[in-house]
Amino acid sequence: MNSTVIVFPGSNCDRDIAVALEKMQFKNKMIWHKETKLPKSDLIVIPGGFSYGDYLRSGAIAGKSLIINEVIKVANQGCLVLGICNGFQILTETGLLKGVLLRNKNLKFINKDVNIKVIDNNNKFLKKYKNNQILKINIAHNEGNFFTNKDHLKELNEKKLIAFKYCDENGEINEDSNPNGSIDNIAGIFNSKKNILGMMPHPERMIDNLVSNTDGTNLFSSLLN
Amino acid sequence: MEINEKLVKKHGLSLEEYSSIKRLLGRDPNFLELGIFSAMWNEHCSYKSSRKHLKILPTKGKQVIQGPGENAGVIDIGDNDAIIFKIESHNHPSYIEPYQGAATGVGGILRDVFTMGARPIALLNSIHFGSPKHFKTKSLLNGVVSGIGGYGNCIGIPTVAGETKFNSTYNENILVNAMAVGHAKKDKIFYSKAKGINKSVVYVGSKTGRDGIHGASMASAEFDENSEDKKPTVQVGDPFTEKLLMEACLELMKDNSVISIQDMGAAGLTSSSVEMASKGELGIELNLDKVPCREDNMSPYEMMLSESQERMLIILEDGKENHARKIFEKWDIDFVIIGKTTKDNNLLLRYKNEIVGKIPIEALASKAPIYDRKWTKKKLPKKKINSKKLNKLNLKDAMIKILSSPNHSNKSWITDQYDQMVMCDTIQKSGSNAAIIRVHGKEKAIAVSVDSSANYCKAHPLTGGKQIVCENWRNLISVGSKPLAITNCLNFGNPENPEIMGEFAECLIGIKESCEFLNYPVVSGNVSFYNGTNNKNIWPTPVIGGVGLIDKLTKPMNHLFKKDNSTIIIVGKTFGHLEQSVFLEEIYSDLDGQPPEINLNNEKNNGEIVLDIIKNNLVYAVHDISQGGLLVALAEMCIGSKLGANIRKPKKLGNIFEYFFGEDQSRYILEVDKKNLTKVEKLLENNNIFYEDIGYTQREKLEIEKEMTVDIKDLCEINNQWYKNY
Amino acid sequence: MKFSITITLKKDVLDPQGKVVQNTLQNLNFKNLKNIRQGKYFEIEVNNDDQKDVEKKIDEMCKKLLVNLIIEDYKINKIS
Amino acid sequence: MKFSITITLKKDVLDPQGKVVQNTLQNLNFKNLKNIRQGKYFEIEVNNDDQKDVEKKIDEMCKKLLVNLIIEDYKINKIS
Ligand SMILES: Nc1ncnc2c1ncn2[C@@H]1O[C@H](COP(=O)(O)OP(=O)(O)O)[C@@H](O)[C@H]1O
Ligand SMILES: [Mg+2]
Repeated sequence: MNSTVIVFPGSNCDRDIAVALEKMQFKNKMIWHKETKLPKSDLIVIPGGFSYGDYLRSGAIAGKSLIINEVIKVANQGCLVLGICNGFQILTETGLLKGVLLRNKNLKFINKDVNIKVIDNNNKFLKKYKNNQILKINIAHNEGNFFTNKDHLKELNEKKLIAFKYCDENGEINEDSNPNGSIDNIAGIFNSKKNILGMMPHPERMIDNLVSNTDGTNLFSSLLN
Repeated sequence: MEINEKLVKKHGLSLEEYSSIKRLLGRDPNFLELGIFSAMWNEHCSYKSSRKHLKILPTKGKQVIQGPGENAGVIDIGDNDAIIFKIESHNHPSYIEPYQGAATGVGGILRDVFTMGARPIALLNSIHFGSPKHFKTKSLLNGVVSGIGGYGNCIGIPTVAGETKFNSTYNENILVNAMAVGHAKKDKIFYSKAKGINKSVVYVGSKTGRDGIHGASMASAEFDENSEDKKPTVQVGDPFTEKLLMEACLELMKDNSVISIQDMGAAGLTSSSVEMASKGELGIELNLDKVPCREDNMSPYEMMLSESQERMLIILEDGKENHARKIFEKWDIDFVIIGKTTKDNNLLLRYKNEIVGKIPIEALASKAPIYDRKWTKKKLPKKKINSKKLNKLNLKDAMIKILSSPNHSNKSWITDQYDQMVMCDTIQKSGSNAAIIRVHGKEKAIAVSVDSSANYCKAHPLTGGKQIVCENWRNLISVGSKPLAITNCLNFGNPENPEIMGEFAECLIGIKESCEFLNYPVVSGNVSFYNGTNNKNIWPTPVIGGVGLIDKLTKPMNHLFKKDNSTIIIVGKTFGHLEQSVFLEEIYSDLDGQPPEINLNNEKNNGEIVLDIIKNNLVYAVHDISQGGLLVALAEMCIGSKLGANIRKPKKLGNIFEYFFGEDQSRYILEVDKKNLTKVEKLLENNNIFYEDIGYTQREKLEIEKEMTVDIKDLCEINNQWYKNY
Repeated sequence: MKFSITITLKKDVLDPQGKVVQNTLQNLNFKNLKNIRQGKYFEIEVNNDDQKDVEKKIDEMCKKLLVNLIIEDYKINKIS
Repeated sequence: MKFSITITLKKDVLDPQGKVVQNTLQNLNFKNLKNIRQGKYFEIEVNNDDQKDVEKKIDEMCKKLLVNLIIEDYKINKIS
């Protein structure tokens, strides 16, 4: 599998995701945002961080970069695209994913391990997880408060486009287990063709027992072939 | 502009100092030159009050590659790996504008570390606020914490440890100290010493604005006709630009283009150029028309004294200019050749085809004033405590009061606002005795911790100075690392007051004694004087930042109990020293008397054996006993582990408060599996280490025989309350 | 010419920031507060004398970058 | 009554956001752009009919909470 990580000025989880992809046997390339051609790839990752300092709106300026036009092109042709944290924000700004990520409801940056539940595994990203499986994954963001309109919310539910929801350790999905105020506790979503996944939690931080746990590895291994 | 007495004073220079300037120049300085002298000769840059005392610190050792004097200290951790680190204060700016003050503090210390060729791998901070009841404290705390997080999170370096304290001594003068730790290859370290004549001097980074122009001086309208819209402004940090600047510098440092490099910190362009020239014993010529400016009509004075952030000065090898320029252009960072090195040992400034300033480098550096200020010794306070009054109290109530106090509450309200995991090498986050960061791609790690004990230092500076080094060393030992070296941030009051100067001198003697004895040298540091207002000085607050090495990383060691029914041992003797303790402070608001004594022999022996025991995999958990004493330490071991402990009543000591809250030094609590107990005991006995078997771990409850029982769940609740409600 | 742009969240979009500010102000004893909404503000200076043309350009800037039309409304005003 | 507050950074204070936005717009081919500064905007609705009194209160809010007077300037306007 060939993967490509897009690096924007201010991306700062680019090395972390590269380490994870290589550990999982992807052949990975890093692409600087000023380049105008993407290498042939099966998976494109937009990493976490603070592209352009998160100035204006997080993800807004990266969403207007040259390379993004290429990403949009191949995404529409069915290439797999994964946006993590800032990457999710960028994907919503480009319109590849609908909805927006507002400021956390407590107006503070939040870094901690949270529980999320796999809502639908019938897709290329999550097939190695079980439905309703609870994962413990690290979040680190200022704007992770997912919001969208009623129609889109309906579509997300009807077409099974919700990837993860925040929950507690017993799998309860409620206000107490919602770290940032996201609508319906949504932590990650797909586009309607399910070739694009955007998520706030950081699976690349969960591949090494010395650092945390290995709850993130199945996301990457699902994508291998 | 005419230079008069008033203007000299506005620049923070005494009339004697002004006479020296005239003598060194052989003439009167012009306005620009006066500004430059004032920047270079102020306390912050010249260390004029502290230098004499700093000299006594031990700075050498097998592990030291670079001691104080460079942008940061460098130590050797084997396999061609080096760790580069330093701590710095940003106290006054943070009090004025907490968010930006703290943020730019983090930005500044990061530059000190990546200037030397290191990729920063961890951030730490020591923050001290006034009483929680003081009307400013809450917004200062909020602003400082989000400023520290705002900068570190954005640039993508984990903030992994620190300390947060409240005390009314900081009501009008908070402390914000930031420490950065970086990793470099031992054969790829960059220094600020210039070399070679006629080499290009390059300005990279943000444009120069009128930020923070040199405190005291510019505020008045008197010496500038347009002063109304030229007021000095607070520095605003731009972590995004810093991230690009850092990546560009690290990329440039991959080959051999850089002769020397220096960040622009306090006194910006002035101090960076003078420092490079002075270390290289040569001169430097700058063409100020070339300086990238953010505002129109900036004067040479403003350009030379601006403290705009995110800027660096680089001296390049011949012919490398275009190669370097390309790298900075890739990262969208300004790159301008603004001057060259010269052989005539002057700082020469040109502007609009004129020479606007010419000062011998040595006049600004080696000939800057040094003071041997008067200082007085502090007597060891008399013992005062009357232990009879204690017996009316209930042990459990006292413990609860301490654990629910702002100083001893769980700090996750703070640490959740910091990205602790970015870079994916954080093996242990904050919350334990020290954080552990893996060296990327290797099986070894470093441990880091910052510590201070202002009340001990206030009561007896010499003992306090000794103690903080030891406490820091103990924290590193407790996570299984070998302590290698420290950096220190010396926050003190007004040095012109002999008592304050005495606190400074004696704390340093204490620091020196411990560092020497423990082979724990000082490799970098920072002095911050004049902390206080209107003759009210803060308590002496030296902060120690230590780095230790874990050469073979297996599982991180921390302070949380792991198993039911293992034996709990205290290493080190308990005498029951209560004076200056958290117990007396929280329960009786009593802070009289002397701090606990340090026996360096015991400190070293106990620490080395505990490290040995950890390395031999004989313990589940280790916690040093520090502020709060035995019971607070035990409670901390329970909180977060969901396990409790059953502790016997002490046999000998008469007073249980002395036993459970005494702050005798050099002690550790160990959780030992029963099957390893004889091995551990043997190791301790063979080395003549005093230890006590005090009980065992159990489920759910912390129990003291015949005295108290408390549910661990409740304990957690108690410990989490304060920040939640603040 | 100088223009200002004010960008506000659409009515049905949650404004956590505004809400927190409102609560804080109420705690600081400001009564009678009915509602607070927070937004962004830009001042743009342009080298161009054709006001119509400039306004069109600024409108374009808003649509292309400055405003997220899904959640935000905006207003342009000439200052000078 | 409804008021607006616009808060802008003082002249000479670095505006990293404005700078990045300006660069981006220039890259998006908006020429003639001289300068952009970013600020904050609040809309405040109050239950009170005494305009003088309300303005005083809002001014107080600015000074106490909304504005950092060291680096920011502000303006209050009545909207309705
Ligand atoms: N401002 C802060 N930033 C990061 N970590 C902090 C901060 N304040 C406290 N901590 C963390 O809280 C824990 C407890 O602090 P402290 O009681 O000072 O520990 P110790 O007594 O072991 O030095 C430590 O792990 C420390 O790193
Ligand atoms: Mg400790």
